[in-house]
Amino acid sequence: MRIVVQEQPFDLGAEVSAFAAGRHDLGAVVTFTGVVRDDPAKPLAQMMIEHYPGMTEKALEKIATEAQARWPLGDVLVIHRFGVLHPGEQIMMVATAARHRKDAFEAAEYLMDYLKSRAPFWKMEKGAAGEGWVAARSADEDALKRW
Amino acid sequence: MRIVVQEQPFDLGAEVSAFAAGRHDLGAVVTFTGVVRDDPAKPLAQMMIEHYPGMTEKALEKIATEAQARWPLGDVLVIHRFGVLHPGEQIMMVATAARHRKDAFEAAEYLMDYLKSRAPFWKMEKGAAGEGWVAARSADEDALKRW
Amino acid sequence: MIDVLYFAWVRERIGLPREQVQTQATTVAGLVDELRTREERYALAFSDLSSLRVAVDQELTDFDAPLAGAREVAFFPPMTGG
Amino acid sequence: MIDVLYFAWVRERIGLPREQVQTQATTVAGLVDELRTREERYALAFSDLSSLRVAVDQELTDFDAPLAGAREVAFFPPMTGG
Repeated sequence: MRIVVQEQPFDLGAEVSAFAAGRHDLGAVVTFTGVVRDDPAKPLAQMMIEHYPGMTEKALEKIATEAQARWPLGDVLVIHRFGVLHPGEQIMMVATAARHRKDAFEAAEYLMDYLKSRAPFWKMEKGAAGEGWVAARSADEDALKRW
Repeated sequence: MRIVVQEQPFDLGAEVSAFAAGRHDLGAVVTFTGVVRDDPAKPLAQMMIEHYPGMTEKALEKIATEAQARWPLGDVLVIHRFGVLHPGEQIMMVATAARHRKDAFEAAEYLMDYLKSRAPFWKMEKGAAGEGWVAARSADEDALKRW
Repeated sequence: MIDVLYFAWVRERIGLPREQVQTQATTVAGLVDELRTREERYALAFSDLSSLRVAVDQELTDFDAPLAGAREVAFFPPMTGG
Repeated sequence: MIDVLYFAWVRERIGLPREQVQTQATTVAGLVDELRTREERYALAFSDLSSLRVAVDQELTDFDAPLAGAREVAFFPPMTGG
């Protein structure tokens, strides 16, 4: 398991290659990458991500540990950035590796569902129309009921 | 949409980076990578993948087109190799990009489920114990009922 | 004349990857019946249709499919890609 | 004395990211009641608890949670990571 919380960008290609490499017992690797989205109707200048140092790492480790307990995973990676990001930049990624694709897919979705609503990150968007905190979506809270 | 059927290896990291780059309207990118698995109890020397040139590309395009019709996807990528592969090598990958993670995850799972049972690839394993064609798993056929 | 293609263990049992076949059959099942009568290796390859899949002109179909206008018929085991 | 931390718009409304608080409260809800009486900005920040989340010693919990032994309490809106 590898949990990274950092301000600087990460190299998605290098992370995926390194994650997938060297383990011959794992047939399935799933990744999810979150990207700062720009809505042409409401142009975004930047996104600022605030987090809770200390708790963030603990929360992500707890979520990843729970995923490893629920599915037979060979490995788990979570990277999440904080600070100032711009449209098109990668915010975060998770990766899961398992023998079978179903386990790798389910574990990645579980990680994302919990990370969304249980890891202490808050997004503020700044654009031409001003700035504001991104509201939590009830769909994200509802997604947890699946597990 | 990009569909690639090739004998040579592909660069997973470069493919993922290129796929995720440049589209600012897509917040979620999911990838699945299939790797040649080696069972320590039954060591594998190599895997040979046979395919049906012409039909393979058509079948993959049909599956990807159907995924694009079912989910609001910004982009879809499918790469599948044929020929001789060794344990730890990447066999194939799919990538999906969408505004929301649920669509990207579901579309990637759909692509994999159909690719497994509807794209004309056949795997032969060669090891110390001899060689044999990999049998289709009934779980893979059952997986299609979900959609 | 239609091209008949074989893949994976069907190719191995029949001993060749493709051949041209002159047929009177109007369906895939009819073609299979003709092929079965040719030689033992064909009879063996086609002994259990439930373990076979068929494509007509590179589209997956079933054994009831008509052959009218078909240029290419392929027989193979269930796919195992991914 | 416990450290009380505020994040996102809770931090903005209260006007500081953390402070040390001397409290007699035995639960998070008790601490909130004390803070509310301090100043208008606290009353405003804590006006609707359903829009707030709380962590005690960096573990997500709820407003009924006891404060016995707690060193750090954090208040913040629902998370929006990912």
